[in-house]
Amino acid sequence: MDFSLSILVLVIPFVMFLLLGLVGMKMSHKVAGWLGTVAMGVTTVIAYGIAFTYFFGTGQGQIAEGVRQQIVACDYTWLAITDTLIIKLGVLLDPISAMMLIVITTVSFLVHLYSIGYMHGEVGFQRFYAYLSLFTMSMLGLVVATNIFQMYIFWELVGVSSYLLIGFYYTTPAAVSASKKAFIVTRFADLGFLIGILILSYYAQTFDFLQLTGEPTSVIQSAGGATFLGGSVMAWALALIFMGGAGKSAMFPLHIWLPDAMEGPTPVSALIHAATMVVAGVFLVARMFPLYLQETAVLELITIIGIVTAFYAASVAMVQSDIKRVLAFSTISQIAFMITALGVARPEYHEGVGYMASMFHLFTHAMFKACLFLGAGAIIHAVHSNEYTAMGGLRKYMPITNITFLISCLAISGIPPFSGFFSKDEILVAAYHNSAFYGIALSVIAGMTAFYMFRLYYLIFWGEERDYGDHKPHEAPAVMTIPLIILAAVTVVAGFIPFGHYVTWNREAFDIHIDWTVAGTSIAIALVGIVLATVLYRKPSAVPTRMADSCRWLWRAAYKRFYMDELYMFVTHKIIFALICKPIAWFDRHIIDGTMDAFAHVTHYASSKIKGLQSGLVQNYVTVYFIGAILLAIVTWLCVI
Amino acid sequence: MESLGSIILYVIVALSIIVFSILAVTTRRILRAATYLLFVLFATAAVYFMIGYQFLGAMQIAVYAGGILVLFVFAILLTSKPGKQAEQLTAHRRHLGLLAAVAGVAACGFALVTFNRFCGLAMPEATPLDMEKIGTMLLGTGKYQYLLPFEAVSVLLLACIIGGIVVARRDKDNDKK
Amino acid sequence: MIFDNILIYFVLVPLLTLGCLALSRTTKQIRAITVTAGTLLMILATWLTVGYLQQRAAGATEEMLYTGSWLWFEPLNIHLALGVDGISVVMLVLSSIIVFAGVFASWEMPREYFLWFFLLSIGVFGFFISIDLFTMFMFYEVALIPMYLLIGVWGSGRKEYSAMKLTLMLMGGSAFLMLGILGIYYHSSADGNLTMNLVEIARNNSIPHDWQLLLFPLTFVGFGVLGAMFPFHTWSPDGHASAPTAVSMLHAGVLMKLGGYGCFRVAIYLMPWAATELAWIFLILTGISVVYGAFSACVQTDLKYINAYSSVSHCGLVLFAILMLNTTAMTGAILQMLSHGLMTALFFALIGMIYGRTHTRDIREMGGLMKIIPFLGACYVIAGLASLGLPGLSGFVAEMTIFVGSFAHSDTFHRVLTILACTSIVITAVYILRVVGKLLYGPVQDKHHLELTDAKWWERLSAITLIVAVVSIGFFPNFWSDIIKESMSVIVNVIPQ
Amino acid sequence: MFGCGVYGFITRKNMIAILISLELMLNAVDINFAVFNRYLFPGQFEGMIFTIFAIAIAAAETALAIAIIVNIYRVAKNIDIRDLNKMKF
Repeated sequence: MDFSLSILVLVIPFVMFLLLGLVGMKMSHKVAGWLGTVAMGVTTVIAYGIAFTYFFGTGQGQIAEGVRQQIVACDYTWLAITDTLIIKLGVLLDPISAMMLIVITTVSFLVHLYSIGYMHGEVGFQRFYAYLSLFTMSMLGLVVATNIFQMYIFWELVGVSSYLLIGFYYTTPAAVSASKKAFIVTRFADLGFLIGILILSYYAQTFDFLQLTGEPTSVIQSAGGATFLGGSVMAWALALIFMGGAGKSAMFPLHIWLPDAMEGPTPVSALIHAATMVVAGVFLVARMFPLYLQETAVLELITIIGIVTAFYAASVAMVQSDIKRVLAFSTISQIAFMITALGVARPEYHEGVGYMASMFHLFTHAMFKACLFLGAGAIIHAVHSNEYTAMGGLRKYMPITNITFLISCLAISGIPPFSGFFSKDEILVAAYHNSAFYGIALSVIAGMTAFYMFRLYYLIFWGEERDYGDHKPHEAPAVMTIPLIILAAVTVVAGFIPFGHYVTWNREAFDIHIDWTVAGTSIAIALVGIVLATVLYRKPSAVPTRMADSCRWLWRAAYKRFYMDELYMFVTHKIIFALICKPIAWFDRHIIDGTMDAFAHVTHYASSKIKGLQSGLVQNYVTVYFIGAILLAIVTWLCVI
Repeated sequence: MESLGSIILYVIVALSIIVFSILAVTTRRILRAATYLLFVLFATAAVYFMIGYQFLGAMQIAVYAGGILVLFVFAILLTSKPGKQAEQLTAHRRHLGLLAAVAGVAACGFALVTFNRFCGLAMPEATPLDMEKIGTMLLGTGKYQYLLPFEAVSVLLLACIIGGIVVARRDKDNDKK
Repeated sequence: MIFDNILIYFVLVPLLTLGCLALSRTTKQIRAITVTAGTLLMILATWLTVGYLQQRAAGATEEMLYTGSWLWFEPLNIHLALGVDGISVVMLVLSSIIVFAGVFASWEMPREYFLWFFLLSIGVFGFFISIDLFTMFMFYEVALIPMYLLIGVWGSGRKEYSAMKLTLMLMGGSAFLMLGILGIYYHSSADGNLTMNLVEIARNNSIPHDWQLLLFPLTFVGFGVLGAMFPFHTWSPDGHASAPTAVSMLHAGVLMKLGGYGCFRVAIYLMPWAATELAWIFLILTGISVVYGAFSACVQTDLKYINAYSSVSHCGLVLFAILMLNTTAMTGAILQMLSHGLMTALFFALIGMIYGRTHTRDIREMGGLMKIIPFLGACYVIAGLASLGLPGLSGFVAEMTIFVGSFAHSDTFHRVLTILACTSIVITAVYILRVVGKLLYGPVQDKHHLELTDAKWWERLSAITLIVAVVSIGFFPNFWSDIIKESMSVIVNVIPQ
Repeated sequence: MFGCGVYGFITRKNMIAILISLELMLNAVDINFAVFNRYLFPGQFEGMIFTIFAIAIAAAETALAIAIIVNIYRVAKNIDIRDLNKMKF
C-alpha cells in the first residue's frame, strides 16, 4: 500500500483545527465534541493502517536484508534558504516514527473521547477541541518530520498549542502564569535547539535526517575538527539539541514548568504531559541517535542529567499532596528513565538494548500514565478537589477507576505481568551493562517510584472515609470509563509484544530475553516499596506524619520542590527584570532621550542669551561698534607689518 | 625753528582744547557743557588761523561757533528745565566709555607715532591763499576742483532744512491732547 | 510616454485621491474615495507583481524592470528615473496592503487627515519606485513632513513634543543622508559626466576607497536613524505612542522599512568595499538595538510603547541581517521587513481599536478582555504569535532565514553576535506573553470594560487583510523568497568577499 | 579731543550732551584734516576743502538732530537716552 495516504494524518487534524477554531463557536458542545472525536478516530485508523503496513506489510523493500527501510512518503519544499539548505515538509516512516504514530493517535483519540464527558458544560468547549486537534497535528508532524527544521517547526507549534491548552481556563491567573511559564521555559530550550540546528546546518550543510543519520561519520568529519571552547563543535551542537529536548521533556534544569502545567484541564495533562509532548525530547534523541553515538561525551551528559532528574523527581513526588502534581513528577522521573536508557545505550552491548528499551518504555509509559491521569481526572471530577486530603476510601464508590488505577500503579512500579516490568527491566539491563552505578541508582529510583505510586493509590482509594456530605462521589460516566478500561487492557497486554523485532537502533530485528538476575532484584525492590507503602498508608495511621516531623526540614524542602521554582522566579524577576530591563528602560528614557532633549534645551538657552544683546540701548551698540572698529584697525595693522 | 611765540601760542591753544573738551564732557549741567563746547570751537578756529587757513578759521567761527552752538542753546532751553538736569552715571557705563575712549586715543596715538615722517617738520612756506583761488577751486571742474561735491552739499542742506521743518512742525492733534 | 509605465500610477493614484478629497464634503464621500484609493493601490500592486513575475519568467535578466527615466534638472543631471526589482516589488506590495488596512483603521477621521495620509503614501511609494538618488531623497522628505502634522494634530498624549522630536530627529538623519548622496554624486563616475542613477553608479563603481569610508557611515546612519538603529531610536517609542492608529501603522509598518531598504539599496549597493570594512561597527550597534529593544519592551506599561520597542528590536534585526552581506541573510532581512511591517501594522491597528474602546493604553488598568471582545482578542493573540516567530506565520520564516544566513560567517565575532540576536526570540516571547497575559487573560479589572462592543465591520476587514497576508507568507514563503533572492544575488555579487 | 568726544558719547545720559560730544569728535577730525593738509601737502587744499564740507554737513546734521530731539521731548517729556529702547528686538 503506498504511503501517500500518510499526509492525510497531518491534514485531517489541521482541517479540524481550522473548522472548530473559526466556526466552532456556532456549533453546540455536543456537535463539536463528537465531530472532533470522529475526526480523530479516522486519523487513528489511518495511522494504524500505515503503521501495520509498515511493520507487517511485505513488498516495497520494507525489509531489505534485515534492515527495516526508512521510507519518505512525500516531500514538499517549503522554503529554499540556500541551494543546499532546503526546508521540506514531508513524512518519513521508520520504526520509531511508526510506533509513535500509534501511541499519539491512540492516546489522543481516547483523550478526545474522555473529554466529551470531562469537559461537559465548560465554556469554550469547542475551543478546547480546536486546540486538541492543533496539538495532535503538530505532534504528528513532529514525529514524521523528514528534516530537522521541519521537526523544529512542529516543535514550536507543539509548544504554542501546549501554551493554549494549559491556559485554557484563562480567567484564573494561576493558569495564565503557568501557561506563560511553560511557554517561556520551552522557548528558552528551543533557543538551544535552534542554535544546535544552525551549527549543524552550517557544518553539515543539510537539514535532512536521511543524510544526517545516513552516514554520521562523514557528518562529524565535515566539522573538520573545529573546536569551540574545548568540546568539538559537533559535540556542542548535539548537546544544544539535547538541551532543546530536555526543555520539552522537562529534564532537571528546565523541569519547573511541568508541575505548574497541571493548571490545565486533566485530559490536557493526560495527553500532553503524560503521553506525547514530554516524550518529544526522547524522540529527538532517538531520531539523532546515530549522530549521538559518535559523541559519547554527550551521551554521558545525557545519562547524568537523566539520573539526577529521575532521583530528584522521585524524591519530590513522595511528599506532594496534589495528586496531579504527584503524577507530574512521576512522569518526569519516568521520562528521565527513558533518557538514561538512551544515554547508556551502546551498540556494542547487546546491539543497543538501551535504545530499544527506552522506546519500549516510552510506548508502555504512554499507555499506563495516560490511564493514571485519566483516572485522576475522573476522581477530581467526582470530588472536585486535587488534594488527597479531600479523598479517601473511594474504592467503594468508584470500582472501575479503582481497578484501572491499581493496574497502572502495578505496571509503573514494574510488577511482572504488566508491561511496565518488561520495559523497565530492559532499561535496567542496559544500565547495568553500561556501569554498575547507573544500574543500582536506577533500581533504587524504581523502588521509590513503586513507593510513591502506592502511597498515592492507598491515600485515594483506601485510607479513612471522608464525609462526602450529601452528594456521594459517583462513578464517572461511561464515556470517561471506556478509555480507562482500554488503556488498562493495553498496559496488561503490551508487555508481551516482541518489541525488539520492530524497533532497534540499526533497525535489525533482535529478540528480547529477560535477564533474570536484574529482573529479580528490580522486582524485589519494587515489592519492598509496595509493602512499605501499604504498611504506612493502608490504614489511617500517624506513622507517616511522625516520620515527616522527624526530618521536618527535608520534608519541607521536598514539598517545596527543593525551592527550584523560587530560584527561577528569583532569577527571572529579580535579576532579569529588575537588574536588566528596568535599567535599560530607564537608561533609554533618560540618557538617550535626555541627550536628544539636551540638544533642544541647549539651543533654546543659547538663543535666549543672544536675545539679551539686542538691548535697544543706542550706546551699547556704539561701544560695541567702536571697540570693533579699533580691533579691526589693530588686526589690519598686525597684518600689514 | 619757528618763533618762540608761536610755539607758546600753540601750546596754549592745544591745552585749552583738551581741558575744555574734558570739561564739556564731564560737567553736570548741560548749559555749562554748551559753553565749554563754545571755547573748544574757538580754540579750533585759533588752530586754523595758526596754520594760515584764515578762510577756514572764519568759516569755523561763523558756522560752528555761531550757528550750531546757538542751535544747541535753543535746544537746551527748549527741552530741559534749567537747573534740574543733575546727571548721575552708572559706574558700568562710565568704565565702558572710558575704556573705549582710552583704547581709541591709544590706537590713534600709536598710529601717529609710527608715521613719524613729519613730526618736527618745520612749517613750510605758506602758499598764498586768497578767496579767488578758493572760489575757483570750489566751482571749477578741473583736476583739483570740487564743483560736484559743492552741488551735492547744497542739495543735502536743502533736504536738511525741509526735513527739519517737517519733523519739528507742531502737530495738530498733538496739541489738542 | 510617462503614462505607459505602471510605476508612475503608484504616485498618481494618491495624487488623484488628494484632488477628490479636496472636493469631497460629507464623510460618506470621504470614505468612498479613500476606500477606492486603497483598493486601487492593492490592485496595482498585485498587477505589478504578476507582470514582474511574467517578465522574469520570460527571461528578462536585466536588474531593473519597468524602467523609464525623464530628465528633471539638467545641471545636476537629475532624472525622474523609475524602475523596480524584486525587492521593491515586495516593498510596494507591503505598503499597499498597509495603506489599504490603514484606510479602514482610521474610519472616523476628518478630510484633512486623509489629505496628509495620502501625501505620506505618495512619499513612500515614490521612494520605492525611484532609482535616482535625488528623487529617492525627495520622496523620502515628502514622506517625512506629513508625519509631523498627522501626529501633531490628530495624535494623543504629548503629541506636540513627540511630533517635534520625531521630525527633528528624522530631519537630522536626512541631513546626514544629503551629505552622503552629494558625496556619492560627485564620485559617481570617473569620466566626468556625473549621474544620480543608482544602477549606473553601481556599474561604474568609481567611488574611491577613502571616500567610501567617509560616505558609507553617513548614508548608513542617515537611513539607520529611520531604521531605528540603537543610539538614534528614541524617536520611535514617543512618535508611535502619540501618533493616531493609521499613522503609526503606516509609519512603523513602512517608513521604518524605508530606512532598511535605503541602507541596503544606497549604502551597501553603491559602496560595497566600505560595507565590508565598516560592517563590524554597525553590527555591534544593531546587535545592541535588537536585544536592547526587546529588553526595554519587557517593562513598558503603555501598549504602544511595547509595540514601538518591539519594532526597534525587529528593525534592528533587519539592519543586523543586512550587514551580514550574504544572500541568505539579506533575503531574510527583506522577508523580515515584509513580515514585521504587516505584524506591527496589525498590532497598531488592534491597539488603536482597543484604545478607541477602553480609552486607556495602560496594561495595568486593563484585563480579561478576551471574553468581552473575542474577535480583537483572537487577532491580538495571532499578531503576538506572529511576532513571536510561530512557524506557519511570517515572523518565523524571516527570522530563520536571517539566523541561518548570519551563521554563514564562521568567525567568533559574528557567531557571538548571531547567538546574541537569537536570544531575542526568547525575550520577545517574554514580553509578548506578558502583554497577552495581562491584557486579554486574567480577571476583568475595570467594571465598565464589561459592556465594550466587539469589532465593527471595517475594523474586522483591516485586521483580516493583515492576518491573511501574514498567514500567506507563513504558509508559502517560497513564493516571496524566490522573488527576493533573484534580485538579491545581483547586489550581493557586487560585494567583494 | 576725539577721546573725550567718544567718552562723552557713550557715558552721557542727556541727548544733547551726546550731540555735543559728537561735535567734539567732528571738530577733532576737521583739525586733523587741516593740519595734515597744511604740513604734508602745502600746495593743494584738499584738506581744507574737506573740512569746509565737513563743517557744512555737521551743521545740517546738528539741525536735524535738534529737530528730532525736540520732537522726542514733545512725545516723551524727557530726553534720557535709556528710555528710548522701543526699537528693542
